[in-house]
Amino acid sequence: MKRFLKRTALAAAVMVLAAFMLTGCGSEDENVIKIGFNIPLTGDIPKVGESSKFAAEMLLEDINSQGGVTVGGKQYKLQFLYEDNESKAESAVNVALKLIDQDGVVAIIGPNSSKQAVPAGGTANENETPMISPWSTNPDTTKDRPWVFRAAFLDPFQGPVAVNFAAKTFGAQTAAVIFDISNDYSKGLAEIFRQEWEKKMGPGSVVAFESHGTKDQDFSAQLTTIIGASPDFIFVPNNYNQVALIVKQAHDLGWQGPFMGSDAWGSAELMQLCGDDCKGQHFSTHYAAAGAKGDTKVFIERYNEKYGYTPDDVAALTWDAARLVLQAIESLDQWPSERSAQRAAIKDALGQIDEFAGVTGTMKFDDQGDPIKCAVVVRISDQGAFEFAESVCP
Amino acid sequence: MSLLKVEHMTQNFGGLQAVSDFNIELQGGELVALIGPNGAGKTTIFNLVSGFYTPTEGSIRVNGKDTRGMRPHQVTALGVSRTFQNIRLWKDMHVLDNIRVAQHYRMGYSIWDAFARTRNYMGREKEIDRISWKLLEAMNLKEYAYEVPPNLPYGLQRRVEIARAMSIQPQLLLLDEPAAGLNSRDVEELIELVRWIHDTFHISIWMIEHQMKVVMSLCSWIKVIDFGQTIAEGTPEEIQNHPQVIKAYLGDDTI
Amino acid sequence: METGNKLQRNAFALAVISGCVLIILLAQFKVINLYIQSVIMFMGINIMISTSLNLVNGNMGEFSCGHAAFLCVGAYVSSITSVLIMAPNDITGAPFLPPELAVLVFPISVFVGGVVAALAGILVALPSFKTRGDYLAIITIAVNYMVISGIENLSVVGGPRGFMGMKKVVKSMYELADIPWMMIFVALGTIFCVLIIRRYVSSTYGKGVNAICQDEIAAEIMSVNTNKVKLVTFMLSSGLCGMAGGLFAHVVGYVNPQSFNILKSTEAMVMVYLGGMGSLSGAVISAVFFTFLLELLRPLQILKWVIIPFTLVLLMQFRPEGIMGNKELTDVFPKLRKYCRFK
Amino acid sequence: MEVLIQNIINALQWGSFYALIALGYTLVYGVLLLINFAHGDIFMVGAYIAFFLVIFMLGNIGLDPGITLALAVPLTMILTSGVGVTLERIAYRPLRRKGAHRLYVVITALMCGLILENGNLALLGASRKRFPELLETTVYRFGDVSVTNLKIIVILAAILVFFFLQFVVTRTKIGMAMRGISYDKFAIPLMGIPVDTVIVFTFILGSGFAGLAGLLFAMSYPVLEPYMGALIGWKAFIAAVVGGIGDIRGAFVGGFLLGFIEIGVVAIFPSTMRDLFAFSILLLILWAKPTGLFGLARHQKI
Repeated sequence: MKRFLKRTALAAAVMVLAAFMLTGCGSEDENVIKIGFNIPLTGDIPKVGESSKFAAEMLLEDINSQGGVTVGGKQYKLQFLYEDNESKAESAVNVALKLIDQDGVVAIIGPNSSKQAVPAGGTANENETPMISPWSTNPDTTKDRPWVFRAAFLDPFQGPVAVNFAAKTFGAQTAAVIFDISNDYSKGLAEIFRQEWEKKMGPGSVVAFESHGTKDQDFSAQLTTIIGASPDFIFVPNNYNQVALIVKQAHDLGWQGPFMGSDAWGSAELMQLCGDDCKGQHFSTHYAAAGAKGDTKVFIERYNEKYGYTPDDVAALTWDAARLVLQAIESLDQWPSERSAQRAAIKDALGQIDEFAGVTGTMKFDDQGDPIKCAVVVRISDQGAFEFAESVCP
Repeated sequence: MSLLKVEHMTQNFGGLQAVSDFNIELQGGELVALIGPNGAGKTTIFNLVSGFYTPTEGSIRVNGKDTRGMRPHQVTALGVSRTFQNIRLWKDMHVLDNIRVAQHYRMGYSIWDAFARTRNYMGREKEIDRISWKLLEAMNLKEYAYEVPPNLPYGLQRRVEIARAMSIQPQLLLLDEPAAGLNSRDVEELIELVRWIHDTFHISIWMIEHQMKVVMSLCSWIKVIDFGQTIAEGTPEEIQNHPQVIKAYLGDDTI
Repeated sequence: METGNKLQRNAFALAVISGCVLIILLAQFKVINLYIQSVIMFMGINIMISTSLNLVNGNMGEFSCGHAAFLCVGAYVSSITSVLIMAPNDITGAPFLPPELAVLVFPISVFVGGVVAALAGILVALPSFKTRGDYLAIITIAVNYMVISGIENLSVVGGPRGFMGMKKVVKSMYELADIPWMMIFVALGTIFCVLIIRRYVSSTYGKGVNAICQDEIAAEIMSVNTNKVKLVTFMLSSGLCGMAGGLFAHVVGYVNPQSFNILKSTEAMVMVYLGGMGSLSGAVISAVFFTFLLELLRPLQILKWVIIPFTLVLLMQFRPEGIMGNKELTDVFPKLRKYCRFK
Repeated sequence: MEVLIQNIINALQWGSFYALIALGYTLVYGVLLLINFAHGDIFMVGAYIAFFLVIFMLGNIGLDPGITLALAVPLTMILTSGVGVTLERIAYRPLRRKGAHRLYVVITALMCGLILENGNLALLGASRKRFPELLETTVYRFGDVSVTNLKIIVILAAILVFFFLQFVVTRTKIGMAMRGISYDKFAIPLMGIPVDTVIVFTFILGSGFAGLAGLLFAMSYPVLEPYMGALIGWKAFIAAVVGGIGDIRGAFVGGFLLGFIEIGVVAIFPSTMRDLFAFSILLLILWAKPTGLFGLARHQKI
């Protein structure tokens, strides 16, 4: 009996020890400001995570080479923590909790896609830590969550931009849509587009509304249906890798008409993957890389030099999201000593930003924490550059 | 009412008539043998009686109930148990569990009882345990209760399989070549065992067997089939001298 | 077999319960932070997933590759139930019941999720009467795809956008009393799941499952109603997995059909075979080990997903029957028999 | 009418890829009863090998695209079969020797697939690769029906590979040995047949044609990424089983059947419901024929 009690006690002790080992002990340095990145380095969209990380690392070098962030006359070193959320919802929650509770970051950048940003946003909001999702377009990410912000514009804004541009430029009466059913970004935008187009051109003017899965590589059946319905143009709110295949296959099936794309096209890889097929097409996005001026131009050139390719929209938006946090920190009169106070101060400062000049345009946040910013429509030139075509502001 | 009544049973596999117009009636308590050359359709008859196949024509009645449309476990629950030509024990379960599981049809409790460990469940499990141990003891298998079958010698595996079939508490026991693969000492023990079962439990035993020694020393009635047809039946003495049986076993052109 | 007094025989159960209580107390007094708590909760959920799949893939010897389908059904049904009843939403508007009742409604909604998942299990169970092995594996994969595709097309529950609002239900529990409710429910769910499975496989009823695995024809002839046992086992397995899904949805606070795709099923399979087919304690150990490994190696980023499979391949080379084989803890450490019985 | 014909051509092309990959599954399964879940990823590796070969030959040596293609086909097949054989040698064979349960070998295969996928991601980074154009795409138009020369090549390749494998398995000595092993692994070595050699040969065949499929796939859908083999691998496995796994004809017919079902569902029903309908159809097929179209139920003797 005694032996048994002893063993039970031993087992309990081992468990407690294991629990403490898990906790770890982060070294607390007064002069360091930690910002966490909750990004998908593995899983479905590793490229998105990589772009975010590259942009963040570039920013980190910039700031720390100048001695860090200055708040209230004192300089603090920056530290960025990159955690992989594997592109999974539950993993994103774990990462958010780890960053908040274990690493003690003052703000979180990411997750990028809504599938992870919605649950992680809930976690950040509950634990009162400011979070900016660079890329998520789902309204639920920021809805009723004072601690959560985003850097990208929402679908209800982008949809009409595409509708108006296509109606004007292509003189189109009818449209067809092909979208990714498993990708909430793509589906959301496709539905808003259909709604807006039919409002403008009358019911039935979206002649085909076809979907595919995220990992699909063959779209010939959908495109055959679309081409059979002979629309004036095809709206493709898809990720750039699918765009490359869709456009090529449509051409193979004899389609000659124009395509209209969305911001997910805006990757340097698009032209590398799509080649000649994509030249001359249009898409709405956050910024036009070709012919950019000022800070945007500097950003693009430096990124290009460092990593060997033009930054995509995720990189630019991550850059802006991180800089938003930094601007909020710098606008403080002094850096609070309590972590919860630091987080609260950042949140308040983010909400009060009047005008932020980012590489993706000037913006400020509305009540929900969504940005008010302009969209641009770019044309892919014959050299494969993204040329400015039109700018639409809310 | 007879225990087993098979009338005009016929089974076709595609074009092949494996069993044709087979009849048998058992009143209970007999020891009957079914013999015939390889491929004559003996095992098919057992598969039909135990409900594994449904006969193309004819009827099978167990205690007056037509078994057509019944699944094998339902036929077994009527009191028809069997063993297999090649031993089919559950290899990863120890002997005791092999015996226990075979009492599935009279568990007498539902899955909810099992989850909640109700009084009914505990009582029934105890009862199953008691019956199993009693049977193991009676069959001289008690010391092997926690062995898994592959660790036992072949003769003992046969014995376990018969014990498993007996745990159903059948009225009719079908033995499919029980002596196959046994050495002469094991065969002696088997004969002893079958006789003991027959005398103790007063059940009908119907066996397929090639070893004439087993058949002649145990059975009071023998049926002979060839190519699915019944060619002879009678007492051991009658069968031994039956010309058609000799022809079926030894062929036509014997001197 | 009856050795030792009653206390000693139940010592293992007591140790497990006191361990759970200890962890919950540690969480209550903030000794372990939210991240550790969340990892522990996912361990519990993974234990439920792996033990329930083990019932089909281990004990019954089938090869189900689409277990995440039931996780998905359970997660959605329980989320919808709890949100419709307890939280303001777009479909029914104001909540039916006052927030104080969340503590009662939440376990009920998890249970409802389990029941509906069990009904979904029939989809796999019925074909299993006629076919088995790799053909049944395909049917489970097909069911996995069908469930995901079906939910993606249901715009009422958000389609690919996912479904949320469960955090509100959870929050109203915390408002009632500030104790780690989710930890408690996950602990209860895990214990419930393991207990039910243990009781099932140790009964004569449940041993019929092993009989089917080893020789289905002999089982049928020896009076086991194989179809019924298969149906019950599939439903039990999918039902318990559905409950795990309900807990999962409320811990994460958001569900999305793509969270339950074939990769999730693969993870469940890995946990089962890592632990050893048919070993309940193996399934528990491997679920804990696997979850722990996933979190521990997170800083390695992409290399993690090279190292983990590599570790498992190596492990298979040295222990080709999984951690426990088909043995239980009590077989490996016979001394433990004094404290508990697994079979 | 044109839409119908167009969709039949689409389905033939898409089905060809399923068929090519399913043939690899079924070959290995037919011999070892092993579901080689790494097969989809071997296909992916094949595509990458083809990519690097082509880049090297076009860029570094400066060969003509036509010659490059002619050289790339055999080289890709050889190198990819090397990958398959390596997997068999270091991961599956030791397990087989130890007499592990076949499902543990399946899980090992699954893990090997993950290693290939993520190892590729770790080595080459997250950027997708574009496969250079080796063939000048010619679009032949008949009314509203369009066919490219590439599509015709793909379909022809699938059919040729099928006849080749059918010939090897049914008409040659080694094919007979392959079929023999699947019936009885214990008796075959006693007949003096070198089992390991036959198994290695099976992996060479299966992986080699996965490499060919990878090359053709990369030419038709020129975006390469580390996870490209995962989904198509699972679906090809489904195709192989629906056809009756272990049978060459089954894999071939199953592959095209799946292609036709997927394309047909999209063409007839709303495409958002594709997976729901396509998999329901497969479920019904397996319901009606529980061992697949060509699979023979192996009767258990009682």
